[in-house]
Amino acid sequence: MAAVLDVQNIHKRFGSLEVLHGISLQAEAGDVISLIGSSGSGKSTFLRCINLLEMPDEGEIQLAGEMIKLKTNHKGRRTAVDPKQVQHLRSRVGMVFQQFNLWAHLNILENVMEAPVRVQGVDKAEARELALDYLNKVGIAHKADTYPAFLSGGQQQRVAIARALAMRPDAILFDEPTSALDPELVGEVLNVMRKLAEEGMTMLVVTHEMGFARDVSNKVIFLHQGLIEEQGPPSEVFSQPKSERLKQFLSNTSIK
Amino acid sequence: MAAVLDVQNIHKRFGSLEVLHGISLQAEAGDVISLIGSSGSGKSTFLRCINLLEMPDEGEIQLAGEMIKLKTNHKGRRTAVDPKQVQHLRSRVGMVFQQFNLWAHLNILENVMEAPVRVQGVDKAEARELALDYLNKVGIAHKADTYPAFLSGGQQQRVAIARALAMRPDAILFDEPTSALDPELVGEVLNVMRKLAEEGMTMLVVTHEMGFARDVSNKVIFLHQGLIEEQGPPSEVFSQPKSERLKQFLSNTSIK
Amino acid sequence: EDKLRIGTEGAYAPYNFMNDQGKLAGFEIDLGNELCKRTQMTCEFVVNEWDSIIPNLLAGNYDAIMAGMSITDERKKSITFSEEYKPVDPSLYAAKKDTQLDFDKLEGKNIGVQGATIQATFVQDKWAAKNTIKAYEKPDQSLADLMAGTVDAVLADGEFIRTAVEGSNGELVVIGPSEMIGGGIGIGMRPDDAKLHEKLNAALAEMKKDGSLDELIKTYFKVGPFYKK
Amino acid sequence: MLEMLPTWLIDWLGPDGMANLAYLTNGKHLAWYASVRYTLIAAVCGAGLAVIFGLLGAGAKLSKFAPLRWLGDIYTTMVRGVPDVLFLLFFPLAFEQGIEYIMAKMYCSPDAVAAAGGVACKEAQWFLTTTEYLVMACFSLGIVYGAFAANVIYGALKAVPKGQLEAAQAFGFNEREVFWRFQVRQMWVYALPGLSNVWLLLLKATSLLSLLQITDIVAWADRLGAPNYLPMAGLVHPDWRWKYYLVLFIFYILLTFISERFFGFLQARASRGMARAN
Amino acid sequence: MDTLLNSPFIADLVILFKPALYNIYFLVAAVPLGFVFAVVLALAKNSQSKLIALPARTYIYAFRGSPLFIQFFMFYSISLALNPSVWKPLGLDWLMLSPLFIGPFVLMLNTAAYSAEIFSGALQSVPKGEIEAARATGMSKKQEFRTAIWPNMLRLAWPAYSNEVVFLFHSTTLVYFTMPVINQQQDLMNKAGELFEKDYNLFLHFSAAALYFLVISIVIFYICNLIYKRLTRHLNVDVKLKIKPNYTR
Ligand SMILES: Nc1ncnc2c1ncn2[C@@H]1O[C@H](COP(=O)(O)OP(=O)(O)OP(=O)(O)O)[C@@H](O)[C@H]1O
Ligand SMILES: Nc1ncnc2c1ncn2[C@@H]1O[C@H](COP(=O)(O)OP(=O)(O)OP(=O)(O)O)[C@@H](O)[C@H]1O
Ligand SMILES: [Mg+2]
Ligand SMILES: [Mg+2]
Repeated sequence: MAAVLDVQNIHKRFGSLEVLHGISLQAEAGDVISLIGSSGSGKSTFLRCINLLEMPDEGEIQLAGEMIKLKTNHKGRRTAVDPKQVQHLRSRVGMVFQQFNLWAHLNILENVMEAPVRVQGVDKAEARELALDYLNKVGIAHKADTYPAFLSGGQQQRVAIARALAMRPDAILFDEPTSALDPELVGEVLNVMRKLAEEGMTMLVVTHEMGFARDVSNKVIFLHQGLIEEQGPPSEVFSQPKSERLKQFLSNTSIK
Repeated sequence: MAAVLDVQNIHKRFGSLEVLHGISLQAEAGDVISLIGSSGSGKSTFLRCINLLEMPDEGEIQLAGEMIKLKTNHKGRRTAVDPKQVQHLRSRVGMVFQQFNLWAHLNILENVMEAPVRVQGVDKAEARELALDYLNKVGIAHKADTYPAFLSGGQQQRVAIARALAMRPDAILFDEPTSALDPELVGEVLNVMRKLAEEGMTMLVVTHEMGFARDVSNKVIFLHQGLIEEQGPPSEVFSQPKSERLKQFLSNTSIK
Repeated sequence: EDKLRIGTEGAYAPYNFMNDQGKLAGFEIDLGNELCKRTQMTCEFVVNEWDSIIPNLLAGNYDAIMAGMSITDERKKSITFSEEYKPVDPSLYAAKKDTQLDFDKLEGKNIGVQGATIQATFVQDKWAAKNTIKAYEKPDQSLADLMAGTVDAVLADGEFIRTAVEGSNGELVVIGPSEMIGGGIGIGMRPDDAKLHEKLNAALAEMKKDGSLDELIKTYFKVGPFYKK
Repeated sequence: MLEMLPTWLIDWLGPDGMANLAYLTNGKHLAWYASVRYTLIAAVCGAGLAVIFGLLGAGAKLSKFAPLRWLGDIYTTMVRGVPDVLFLLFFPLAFEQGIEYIMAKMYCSPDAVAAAGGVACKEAQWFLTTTEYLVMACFSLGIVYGAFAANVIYGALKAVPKGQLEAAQAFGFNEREVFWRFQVRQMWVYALPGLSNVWLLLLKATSLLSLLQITDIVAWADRLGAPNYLPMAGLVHPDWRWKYYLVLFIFYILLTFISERFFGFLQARASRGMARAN
Repeated sequence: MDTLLNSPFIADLVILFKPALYNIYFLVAAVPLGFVFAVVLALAKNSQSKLIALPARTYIYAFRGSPLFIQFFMFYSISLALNPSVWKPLGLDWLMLSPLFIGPFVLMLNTAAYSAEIFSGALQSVPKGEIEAARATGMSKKQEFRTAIWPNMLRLAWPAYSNEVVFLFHSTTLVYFTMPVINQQQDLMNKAGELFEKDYNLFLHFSAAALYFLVISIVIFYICNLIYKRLTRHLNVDVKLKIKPNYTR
């Protein structure tokens, strides 16, 4: 079976600092992959490279069999050959941020409708119906008219998930979706994500919630200093860590 | 022996909130009194009432036998009968703040010289010599030309103590002199205070450093909700607390 | 011994202007100095914007106005005038060469004029109904706009126009009718200044009689008109 | 005068260059260059007064005495609703009229006033020269921009950390000393960015001096550029005003540039030691 | 009542009504284009490309660094100099030299520079996350601007921009200090000055003019505040504009 997402040998430098030293990853349809690692290990950067919010300095990205064409411009910077292709890739890959990043001036419903209408050209009435469906799914349809500032963090994050779903993406990337939340709100977001996983959504999740990583994902990747130090099914990674670093990392982290 | 400082029945209200419900305290020459109590119990307010940074609503303050005259003005506010007397009281009582409050526009030496020269009319050359002496005493004379912003918190607090000493006060009030400091800097300030205590300076110290309170002071006062709940020599207060509240307070505080 | 301060504009050649040395010069400057000599006063010229030249006389910033100011009934309401020192000279229109203007039925044209002058009042009455009147703070500006073509004609004192036309190297021409307006040019003074009034009138009469005024007029205006034939 | 130039320079300039140089150094141009002093005097004196009025205004706003506080509030608010130009024209005229009114009360008989048509009689009339106008312009600028400065200083006084003042109090300084030696002294660091803006504002307002009867750089530029058709009056030339205004345009941009540099330097000086160490 | 209506102050207010319309006209004619130009300038100033950023920076610096009074004089005399060779042949002279055109035109150029500075500051404080969220859904630059940048920029810039509009209104007084008066077209200051020169009653005429300025300023501010309320209705806080003098001409 072909991979939905196939990322090969991603390198990324910020100035003289090399943050990613060559990371590869394949996700097949329905995969739920957790990325774990200590702060600064490059998890966010890797995720942002996948949908090209950061341009990788080296490496290849292939989505549903389509290779994203990158070139090096005259200043030595990596850019897309065709910006349209990049936009298309992004519209096929959803993203959920740590800080939710809902558009503050649009109400919840508009937040979810905005991209389908503007990017995919979905008819407004249809987009509306779809948006309400997804809001329902994340359990927040009753707040459709509300502006983000009036919602709790957990509610906002659920809207952000609905916003990603509304594009009917091939995969969704999550960057620490619960770490900006008060502890009592974490559960509601994880539950939504768990449901998505069960429904077969392909997901890449950067997380510090080891419980979630163990229970929900079918693959765990441990990043250390910009390299994959260890990977495998959660049962192996969590119960029989091979590398010293992973052992140390796990000992500092309580698995709930 | 007459008390250096004799404070009787201090009451203080902020609007409708009564913060101090009548507190009395005598300090004889050489006394080192620690004020302890949980946050919001009124420790700072009491200290600030003593040198009239806050005007007590009731109560009397006597310094070296001189009674400070207060009156109630036509608006019902408490004010000094003679502002000069208040200024004189303040110049006789040193104060060291939690936030150091060194004068940012003066260098270290000028900070220490400012009040003796301007308030006490000490000759400049003499004040300078004196200031350097005290800076030496707190171990920071080599930084005399530096501005406060370029010193560490611990260094700043030591300068603040030198500044208070330079007035040759009858007593010094300390309001949590170490709580704005990084843990590794606390020691240097406590050492200076310990030395002062040994030399016989009369001191009133609001502190969360139970170790210091126990080892250095000869009297400990426990404030609770604007009242003295318990007081006595540190050996008694710390080892045989009588009131439930003090027991609870001490159990929450680690004595280093 | 007495001091006489005279307000003028410094921008109305050849009556009064700034020369290249940055000094005031012109017919009125010479005349003023001569009058002062004859009345044993010391003269001092003060440059003032035309707009506020009368208010500043009344406010006492100077004692007399010599700024090519025509004697009119309207002005007489607030200040008094000496006898005229320059005979009535019809006002003239200037236009760019090759301009066709039919002054019998002038319509839709732009006419430039200096604000608060007799010409401004005249033009307002005669042409405002069917034409546009542009009022300028300074007379120079009206000529600049005429040269640049934003106004079709400028109406001003005859000598001012003749000077400009002469100096313009054929760019400007005198056009249309001569307009007989105003009552000659006189020295403006505060109404309460009777003594000064008397002195200056006497000196002016003397100068008219001995021909020295005509001499001055000849120097600056060439074509006159003169007081003695 | 130009003959005194070294020959190599005369050769290098050539006849055309020399003619231009002669034109640019004639009396009228020299007067123009010299009139820059009015602009600078007005700016510097106006700014000085603005700071004084600013301190007074801010002091009034901070006053415990309510009427004084209202006065301060009205003063600082006035420039927000009414154009500064209106005030700039109003104050000199009002000042002149005020003085003449007082002098008329003292020196004029009622008859004399009636004879003078309601205005002050001759004895009371105040003769204004450029100097007086310049002084009044300075005061006008000072009052108007003092209102801006008062806002800035008021904010800056309140920005001084309370602890600094409490420490001074705790050491027995009296209220006046606390205010002047500590609050005002430390205020400058917080006020400088705002005052720099007020200065630039005021600097640009000096272009309005010609409206106050001062033959400043703008008035001279207008005269120099105006077309001249009378050989007796000097070089005959068409309308050249735009060139002269372009020079003024650049002149002010340069002044702004220099001012910004200067204030940057001041800010660095004033905040010496008050900057965060890290 | 009768005496009130006949009072000279009321008479002044009546006389000054039409001139006030000229000031309002100058403002209304300058603001919309100035706003659009300012947005363009602000975007250019923040552009990655030096070739675009530098001219914008220079423009903003020049117009903020020199007096509006000089700008009026300069543009009028430049336009005048261009008249024989350009405007006249094009048949545009009636427009290009009319104070009713040059006035708002220069005001527009000027306010564009000041507003651009405000907008460019606001652009820099647009929450980056919202922009990234837009980018992450595959929006193009244009859509990104529409969805994430524009609404935030407008809201952030609005308080300062409101002040700019009020002070721009005050600056309309300079138009007739620098340009010829055509027919009876006069603004408030010009008319008040003319009234003053007739009877020297400074307090009467100037305070009547000042009252107009004050009232219109307040109305402008009221309108701006209504817009601000709308721009911030999605925020969880109650906001209010404050008139405060900012960096103006
Ligand atoms: N835009 C940037 N410019 C420069 N350095 C950056 C940038 N973004 C990230 N870095 C650096 O790259 C390294 C990896 O950052 P990254 O955010 O990917 O870590 P992370 O694993 O997500 O950590 P965390 O768990 O704290 O989010 C860090 O050292 C960080 O400082
Ligand atoms: N200026 C003030 N106005 C109103 N309330 C005040 C003021 N200063 C202190 N309080 C209130 O008085 C109470 C006692 O405050 P105080 O600062 O004396 O407590 P504390 O014992 O020093 O606490 P901490 O250990 O946190 O410094 C608190 O409830 C505080 O909120
Ligand atoms: Mg991260
Ligand atoms: Mg405290």
